[in-house]
Amino acid sequence: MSKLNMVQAINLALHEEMARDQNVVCLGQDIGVDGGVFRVTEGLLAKFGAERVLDTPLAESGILGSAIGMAIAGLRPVAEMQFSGFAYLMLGQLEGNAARYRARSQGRFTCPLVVRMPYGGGVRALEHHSESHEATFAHVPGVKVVMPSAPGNARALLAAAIRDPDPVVFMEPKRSYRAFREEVSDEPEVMEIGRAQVLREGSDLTVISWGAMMRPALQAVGEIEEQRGASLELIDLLTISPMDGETIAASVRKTGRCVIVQEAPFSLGPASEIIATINDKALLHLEAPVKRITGYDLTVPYFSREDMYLPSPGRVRRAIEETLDF
Amino acid sequence: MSKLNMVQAINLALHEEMARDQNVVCLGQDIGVDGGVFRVTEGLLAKFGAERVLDTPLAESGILGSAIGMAIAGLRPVAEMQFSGFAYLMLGQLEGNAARYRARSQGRFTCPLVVRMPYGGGVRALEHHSESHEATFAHVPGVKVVMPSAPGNARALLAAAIRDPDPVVFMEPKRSYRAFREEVSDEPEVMEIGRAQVLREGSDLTVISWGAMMRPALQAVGEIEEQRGASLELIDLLTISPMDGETIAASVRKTGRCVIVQEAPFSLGPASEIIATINDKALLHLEAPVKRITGYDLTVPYFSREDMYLPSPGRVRRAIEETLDF
Amino acid sequence: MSVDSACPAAGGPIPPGRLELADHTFHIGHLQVLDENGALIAKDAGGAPDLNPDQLIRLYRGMVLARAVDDRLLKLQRQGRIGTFAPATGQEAVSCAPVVAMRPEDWFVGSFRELGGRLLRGEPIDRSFLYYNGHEEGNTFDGGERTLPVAVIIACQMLHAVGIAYAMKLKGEDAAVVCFFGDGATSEGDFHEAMNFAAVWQAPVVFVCANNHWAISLPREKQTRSRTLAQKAIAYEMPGLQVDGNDALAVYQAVHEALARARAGGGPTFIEAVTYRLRMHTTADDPKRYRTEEEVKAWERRDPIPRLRKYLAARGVWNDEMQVNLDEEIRKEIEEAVKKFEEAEDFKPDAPFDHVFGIPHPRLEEQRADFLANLSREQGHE
Amino acid sequence: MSVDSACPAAGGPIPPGRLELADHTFHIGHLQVLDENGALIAKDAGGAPDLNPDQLIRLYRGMVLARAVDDRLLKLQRQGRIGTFAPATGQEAVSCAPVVAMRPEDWFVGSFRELGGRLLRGEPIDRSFLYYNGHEEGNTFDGGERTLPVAVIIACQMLHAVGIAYAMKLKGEDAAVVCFFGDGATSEGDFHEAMNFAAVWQAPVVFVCANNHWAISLPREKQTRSRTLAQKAIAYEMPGLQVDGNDALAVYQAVHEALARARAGGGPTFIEAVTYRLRMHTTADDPKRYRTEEEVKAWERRDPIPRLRKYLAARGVWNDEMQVNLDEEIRKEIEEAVKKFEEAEDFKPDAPFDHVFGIPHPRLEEQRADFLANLSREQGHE
Ligand SMILES: Cc1ncc(C[n+]2csc(CCOP(=O)(O)OP(=O)(O)O)c2C)c(N)n1
Ligand SMILES: Cc1ncc(C[n+]2csc(CCOP(=O)(O)OP(=O)(O)O)c2C)c(N)n1
Ligand SMILES: [Mg+2]
Ligand SMILES: [Mg+2]
Repeated sequence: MSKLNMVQAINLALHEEMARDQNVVCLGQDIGVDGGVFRVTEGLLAKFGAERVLDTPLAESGILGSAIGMAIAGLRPVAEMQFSGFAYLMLGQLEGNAARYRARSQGRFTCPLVVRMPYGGGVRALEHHSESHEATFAHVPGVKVVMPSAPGNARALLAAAIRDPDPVVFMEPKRSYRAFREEVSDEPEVMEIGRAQVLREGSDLTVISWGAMMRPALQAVGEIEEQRGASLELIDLLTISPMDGETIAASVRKTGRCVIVQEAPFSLGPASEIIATINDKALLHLEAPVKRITGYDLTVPYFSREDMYLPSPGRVRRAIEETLDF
Repeated sequence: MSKLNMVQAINLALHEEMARDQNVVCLGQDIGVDGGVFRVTEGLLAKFGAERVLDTPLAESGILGSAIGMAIAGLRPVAEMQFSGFAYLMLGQLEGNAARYRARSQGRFTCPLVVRMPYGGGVRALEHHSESHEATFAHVPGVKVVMPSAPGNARALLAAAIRDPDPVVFMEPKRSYRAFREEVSDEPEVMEIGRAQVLREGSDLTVISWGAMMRPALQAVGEIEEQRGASLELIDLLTISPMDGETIAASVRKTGRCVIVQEAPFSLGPASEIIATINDKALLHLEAPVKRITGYDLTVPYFSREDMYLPSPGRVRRAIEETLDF
Repeated sequence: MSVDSACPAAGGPIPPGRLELADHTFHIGHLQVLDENGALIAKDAGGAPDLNPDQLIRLYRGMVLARAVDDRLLKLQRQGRIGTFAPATGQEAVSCAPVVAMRPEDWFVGSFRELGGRLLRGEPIDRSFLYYNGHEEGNTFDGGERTLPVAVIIACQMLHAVGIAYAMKLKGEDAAVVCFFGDGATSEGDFHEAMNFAAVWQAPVVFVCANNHWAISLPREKQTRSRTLAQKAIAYEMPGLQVDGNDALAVYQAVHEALARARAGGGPTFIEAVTYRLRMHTTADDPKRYRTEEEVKAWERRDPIPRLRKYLAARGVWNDEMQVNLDEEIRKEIEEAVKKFEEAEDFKPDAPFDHVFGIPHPRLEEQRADFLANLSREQGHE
Repeated sequence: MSVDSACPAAGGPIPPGRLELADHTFHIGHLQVLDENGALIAKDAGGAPDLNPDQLIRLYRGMVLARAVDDRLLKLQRQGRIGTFAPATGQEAVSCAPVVAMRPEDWFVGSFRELGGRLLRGEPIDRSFLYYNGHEEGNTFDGGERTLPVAVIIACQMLHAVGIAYAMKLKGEDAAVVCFFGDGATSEGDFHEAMNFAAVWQAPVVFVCANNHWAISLPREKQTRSRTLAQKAIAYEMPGLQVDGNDALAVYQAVHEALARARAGGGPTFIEAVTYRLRMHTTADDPKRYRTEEEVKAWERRDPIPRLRKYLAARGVWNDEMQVNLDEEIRKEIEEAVKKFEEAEDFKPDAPFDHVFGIPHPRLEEQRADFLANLSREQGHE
């Protein structure tokens, strides 16, 4: 066991998977000599060589499009988008091809590949460096979207993503990259994609979040439990698509109340889908409207104003209180 | 008054707007000499000349990106994507720039432009010619998404989109292009963007749809009213973003029951946002779960199987019945 | 074989000053083996490719079959028995000759106008009918493990070709990739990114650009200002040349040599094959709206099929009787394919649910159940 | 002025055969006016540009100011008083000289490493500090109606430049566009689409590519296999040349002539300005990880600022006293800007809601109300 932050944990998974399977290759901008702008790919070049760790030209569609070809030909490419804000440039290849080769060829050609990308705000970055657009990827049939929240699940889910037979968008909360450490096993670990995790059990209200928002959610849950002794259930969604509707519904059927914390813009984000799922599967158990705390329908403001855009523990706490008191 | 189909009505709006404002220019693939692959831009080249009606090279990002420049410099470009399935190739420019110049420059530089695109299935087309991905655009803050359903509103909403000070994605249901005709006024008409329309008033259940799905919705509503004398309210959403939450909520507060008909895939589509909006504003009035009839989380199958993918009047009818009987 | 003279300087009017420096010069080669009557030209410059009669006949047969299937598909489409389809009449040399130059272990990465090449790679005719009738089932075939399905998004497949080529190189396989696309594709960003990646990686890929002069209604001259498409290779320091795309032997020779170079570690090559689409863009298109009958007529005279036939006849490996037999053989083959296609078994209605992910997930299975329930209800209704 | 010799043949090993045809040749011009010591070279080939002392001093002052602001921003960043910032030390000639060649009615379409040019276009220093401190307020300035804000998405702005240029042409305005980007940008699809559209439309745009040898950690040679970036213009039949990007007069002259041609209807020009980024990519970057001290040292000797200063001194329009005065003047100007920046008024917290759409909509207004309610609660809390 060692205590790792998320950057180290992801780096560990990459090392482990590249050592385990020689078909795993990494490609992206500055991932080699530089070790990635966040140092996530540090050491891979030295260990596995320039043929398997490719510093590519500056072209996002080129990166994903060529990764698709590699995957078709039997490799297991792990492509990096330097920031998720630039991932729109490869969406044509993702939606048009990675997501479709299996359907198009009835399973003869498949795209087992991973697109890693740091996402989200809170690090005082330039424009296009702070978005949370998981819903865009998650609305593409044939693509899985995974968002870890902590070093341990990041490592285990990345391993699962690399082994998965289909394209996985793996969104790393850059704000949590070095925010905290966790004990991580010395043995390779793999978690199941498509399953949410109940982090704390409770009976009065369900809080659902994912990625970087798990931290303010956790903080608010802690404060409320302490202040009012309420029993809160906390769910880490982990996979945005395909979504684990059963875990969500089972919890809300039990608690009757729910608050969702999402960094993405308000409209058409995963929170909307969660609410729709609750409507489908647990409406009659609801004792209050589900409350969603989200970003606004704004371009993420420059960093001088981003704190007021991002859901804060205070906003989450007030939402929980209002929903408990409803 | 003349009876026009949707292709003619859109063509009329383009003629009217280009005549009204010399800053309006059209650009896209095959929109000039050929009049567009659906003949929507027929006659524009002859009338307004090759400087204002541009047959561009085959490059979607190029089309939208240069349209952004034109808009910044005072033109009012109307760009065509030949099919919405290729619109992913310009999403980088749409999200990264068209949607953001206003925010980035605090209003100094703006992008008053329209991106027209035929969308949707039901015409036995090749791959990438049958998608309904309005949610992808609608999740981008700063972009408006408009989806007409009939010749009259197509003409009036396109005029509004061209006059709008911001980027508007205008998605034309190709399946309805020539499906029926409507009386259209001889005078230019403009409708307000951002407002849903109550097409029929009713008290027992609200049916919400948009674009091509208005036809099966209308048919099902007619059948149910006839068969069981139920009083159904029918809403044509028209604008997907920004969504008219008030009209939706007011209707559901009245009827207590709701069925949504959407062509897009099940997860994270506009239906999810509508349900979330009902949860926010009308939950206590609900007498049954909202039911969504949608495409599935599949790549739209090739046309031999697309009929079973697309919501049919039968599926809508059964959903209405189940919700009435709940 | 003929060579273009060096192109003169480019660009608009230049004011006096030092900007004449911007006025680069360059030179692009052009390969032609047969003249328009099928006679060998410039024998001194290399003569005919090293193809034996069997190979020549395989190539010729492939082109004749492609043309006949095109004819038949057009009829089927007009009868409403298949959906939209993109005829390739006139372009048979571009799609078939490369396949004769390829080995089975090479990858065929096509666009949507290379049915001839696909058939020559072994795709059964009836499966191609299935494809045009809206069935994913028509998109692959046994033996087609290295023949990718039709790619509709213009230029997207070029990047897949580069990735596959890189994988071949990494795995040390003695295999290369041939990638097809049109003149219109050269305008897309993916064209550029693929060309650049291929050159940087020295990937074993041969790019075959079928310059058929039109991208739907946009003529080649409006697609790009460059006088040749081949010169675009200069941007990537990639070898590039023009070939007469209606000269099957020229196409063969260029692809053959480019494949040899690719396999030898010499990297990619860009081949602009100058040809012409004699029919409509697709069955939904009306070419009369944008081009003249005369233009089409002029290109009909350069038809690649009679041209190759004359060469074969002159070489003594083909005669009229063989042609009669071939036509009959192909007629039968196509009739059988139509029959097989029309008698095709019932297709699994929920197959799309089988091919979203390799690992089932409850969310999709719920939807499948809903789909099947609806299906049985609607079938009960009727 | 010097001219590269014609480039020899390109590509990997070529097997014997006719593929040597693919082995195109081309020639790219290279413009240099001052040698590394600031002396005029090749006087016979055109001599110095036609700039009067005021213009020369404006250019020189702009470059010195740019360098000084760079220094100051770096300090502010290290003190945590601004956010991430991309220094441009060493590239002042590329960003400033074009502005001297431009007229106010021309459009400046930059990327993110042309602060020098922006300041010369009239952006107040304190507003640039605001930008780097995370305020949209720093993105525009009065008088900057034709200076677009920083573009972060690599190459995206090239298409905006083309669209603006087309609009100028359509409206019959006597104005052109200068568009900046880096060597890395040449790999993006948008580069390609913009170059092609510009050439097809013969749009009045001048592309200035600052080839500073690095795209973060990727060296120019791995970005693309082409020996020059200028040769990429050949793909679009666009005039293109290399200039010494650390020679302000060469940059000026090339842009000046290209602008004249653009305004005269002669279409676009591609200028590869060869320069070097002497500092880190951004303040978040550590260049020691990927490049040597020696390389940096070698380029320090080619610093564009002393080079121009020597030329000015030799021409008798500059002396040490003027330099002392200038340094002091600039020091003060920057101090005042820092003060103004730090005393900047309170910014409207909900301004982002004002700039989503030009027409208000209830959905956004509900969110604004929620935002303001939260704001007052959180402020009450503290
Ligand atoms: C990205 C994209 N945009 C638009 C289309 C619609 N479209 C289909 S074929 C075609 C023209 C293609 O021209 P070219 O590349 O020359 O190939 P050709 O049709 O001549 O074989 C267009 C615009 C498409 N399939 N993909
Ligand atoms: C589309 C896109 N991908 C990635 C990035 C991240 N990024 C910022 S600058 C940069 C390198 C740019 O290199 P170059 O074009 O040579 O300009 P320079 O930084 O040298 O001025 C990268 C990869 C980006 N801003 N945009
Ligand atoms: Mg073509
Ligand atoms: Mg650079």
